[in-house]
Amino acid sequence: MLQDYLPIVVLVLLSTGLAVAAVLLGHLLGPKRPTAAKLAPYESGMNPIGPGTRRFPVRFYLIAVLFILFDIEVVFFLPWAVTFRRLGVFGLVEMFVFILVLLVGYVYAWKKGALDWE
Amino acid sequence: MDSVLQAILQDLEKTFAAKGSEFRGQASLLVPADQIVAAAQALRDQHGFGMLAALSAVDYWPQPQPRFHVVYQFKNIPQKLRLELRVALDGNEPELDSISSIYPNANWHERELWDMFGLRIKNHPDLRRILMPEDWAGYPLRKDYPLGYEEVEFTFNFEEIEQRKPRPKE
Amino acid sequence: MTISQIEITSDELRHLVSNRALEGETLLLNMGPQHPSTHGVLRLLLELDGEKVVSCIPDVGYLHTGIEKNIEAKTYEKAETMTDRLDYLNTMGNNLAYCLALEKLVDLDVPERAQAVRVIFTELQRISSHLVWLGTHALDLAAMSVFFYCFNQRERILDIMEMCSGQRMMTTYFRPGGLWRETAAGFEEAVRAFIDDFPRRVDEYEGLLSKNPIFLDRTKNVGAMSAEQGVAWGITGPSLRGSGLAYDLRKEEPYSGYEQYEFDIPVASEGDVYARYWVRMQEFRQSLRIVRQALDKLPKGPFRSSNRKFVPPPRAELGTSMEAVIHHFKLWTEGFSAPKASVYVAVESPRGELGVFLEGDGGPKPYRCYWRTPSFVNLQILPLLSKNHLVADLVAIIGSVDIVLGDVDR
Amino acid sequence: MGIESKLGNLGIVTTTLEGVVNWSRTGAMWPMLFGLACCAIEMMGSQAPDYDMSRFGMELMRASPRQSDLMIVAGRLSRKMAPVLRRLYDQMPAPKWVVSMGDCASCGGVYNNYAIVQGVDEIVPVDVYVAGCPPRPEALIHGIMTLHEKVRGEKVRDWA
Repeated sequence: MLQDYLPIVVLVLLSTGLAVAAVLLGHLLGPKRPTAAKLAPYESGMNPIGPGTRRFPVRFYLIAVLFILFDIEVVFFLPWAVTFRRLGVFGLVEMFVFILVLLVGYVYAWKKGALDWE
Repeated sequence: MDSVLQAILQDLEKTFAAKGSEFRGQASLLVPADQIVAAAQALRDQHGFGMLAALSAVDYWPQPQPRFHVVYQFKNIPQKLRLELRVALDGNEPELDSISSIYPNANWHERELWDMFGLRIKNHPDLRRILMPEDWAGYPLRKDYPLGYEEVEFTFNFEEIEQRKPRPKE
Repeated sequence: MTISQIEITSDELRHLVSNRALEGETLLLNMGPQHPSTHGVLRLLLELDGEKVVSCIPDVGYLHTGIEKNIEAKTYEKAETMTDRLDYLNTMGNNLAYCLALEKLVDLDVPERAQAVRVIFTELQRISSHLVWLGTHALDLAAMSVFFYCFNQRERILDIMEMCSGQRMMTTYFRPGGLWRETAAGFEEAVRAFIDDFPRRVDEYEGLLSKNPIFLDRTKNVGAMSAEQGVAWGITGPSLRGSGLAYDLRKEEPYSGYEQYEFDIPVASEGDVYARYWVRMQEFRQSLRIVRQALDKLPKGPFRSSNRKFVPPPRAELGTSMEAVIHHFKLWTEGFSAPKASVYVAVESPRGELGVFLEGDGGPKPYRCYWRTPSFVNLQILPLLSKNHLVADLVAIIGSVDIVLGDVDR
Repeated sequence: MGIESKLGNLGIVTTTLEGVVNWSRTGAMWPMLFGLACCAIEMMGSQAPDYDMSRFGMELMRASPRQSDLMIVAGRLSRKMAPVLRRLYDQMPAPKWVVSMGDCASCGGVYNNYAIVQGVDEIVPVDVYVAGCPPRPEALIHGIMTLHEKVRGEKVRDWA
């Protein structure tokens, strides 16, 4: 039974390994010449006003959370779409219930005015 | 010059002690410097010149008396009329009243006059240099300001110019 | 940590920035000289409350080239090469404005054929300038393919210009008194081929954008401007015609034979970004109409005035007549001189009223040549239009006001 | 390119480290979106379908200097813009090159006056000068091809 999961393990190891290797090699071998001008924050060519990290209004955070919420929803569609034929009608109904629940959340957020900027 | 413009010219000449002139069908009016705001107000309200088309200056340098002429071009859109108003200014650091309260787009034009000719504009909302860098010395479009060109390199003076040419600091 | 400890660079004075910014509540950001959607080196100091633009302070001058100072150092004929680089999308229009002003100053006649060819080229230049505007405006609103289609068509116009004047953009093809040289062989066929094929392209662009819901959301009632506001701020051109005032210099003060052609001025009433877009799309078709009429009744005859005082004689005459040699020598060394007077001539450039104030002092060099450029004036209203809009709308408004920085900074 | 040219086809390709690195650098050299004036319109023209600069690996005009390797100074550089150009050049990561497009960037061109920097090489070290006012798109692409040859010729010592 364990054999079935071997390809997944190899895939995970290979991908993370490759990513880490690329970053590590770049970090170790790449030339580093930090000059004051290069490290200054880039503000379309002008002297930046104030430090790079400044206080941002909370609306950005709200939009980010809403995005994550509905993005994860889409992620759950993928396994359903792959095994669509085998699940048959049961899968269809199940997925519509899932969508309905999230739709309620979406309409709530919309009516509360979380989506428009004001 | 059609009759309507003629009438406006006469009226302005009387009220503002101005001197009208005409060249190739274009009317021009020389207005004393302190009357310019009143003249602009009159032009816009009574004579319907709704748009300030252009605002520039001319520098008659060696001649100190009216050293600068500030030239206003007004446009009356409904009656299709154009009128040029000139103001004579003396001396090297002349003063001028701002008409940006009457014509909002005079704001940048007057900033350009200050930047390029050094004409100080009184009660202008935000008189700064507009085209040149903030810390630039001198007023470029004045006739006594050199064109500031770089000497042309030939074979005989190539070396010494190359030395003087600034290099990028690496 | 309030913002007052951070020194605002010397050119941003505190009286322009609201005190909310000084306490650090709103964000001060440079939409600076190097930015993909400022259509050149325009710098906007934005004061942002989150995504909403509280105030926007334009800072121009990053492309100031001192063209007017250079013109004063050249003779009348040579100074015309300076005019090409002013509004580099409307080079023929600049040449036309300068030549008209010069011809009015020295009272020089222009033959019929030269006036018709000037109209054809100025309208073709208007189409090519609108194509660049449409391409970059749509690119800013994320319609990348329109950019490629527009530039593809623009190359056809540049080929026609290169055919006659030898240069794609900096043509200097119009000279005081007419044209530099007779139009090239195959000129009429090339222009006719272009105007037969181009209407289909304009419908293609309209199909891509006019009913595109994303484009409509981004442009409908964004940056609205009323006609009175426009006139008070001196706005001219498609930006003013988008607010309902039919002010077009080709109809108001016809020059170079424009009164012979009948065309109408597209006017929209809402005054927002979509209205300005719609006006310019109709101007494509009106310019095609003008070019078609001008091409159909293109008169034969000389391409340049025969007034030897201002126009150098053709080389063929140099061998035979002594006067021609004298005129040739005088004109090409010292140049002709203009009377001691001033003239203001305005033409309709794709961006608005392009005025030339030319003052002569009796000598061969222009004493003062001031360029009333439309982008410099149209840009002043940007802070007004962009108040309380999102940063993304500000990008759309800059695109719709259609500024060219060579025009702004001169 | 390596020993297989002497020993015939070994089925593998050997090359030097320089060869690989230079090839990869010329393969995808992303220019920075830095159009100043009229040459910028010609640069956009050479990016457009008719001349298509992306055939040479210049697919994207990156807006920020952090992700670009090549700065094409397209247009006339005014005195007010010079410090901005220098700051942008400094903020570009290490393997960076500069193409000065057009006469105004290369030597001040027709503007020999107070407002224009007489040649960008007063501010940034320039690798290739492209002549023309504005240079035709083919001229710009030819300039970039010469830059690619120059980059292919770079040695390991230069990178140290």
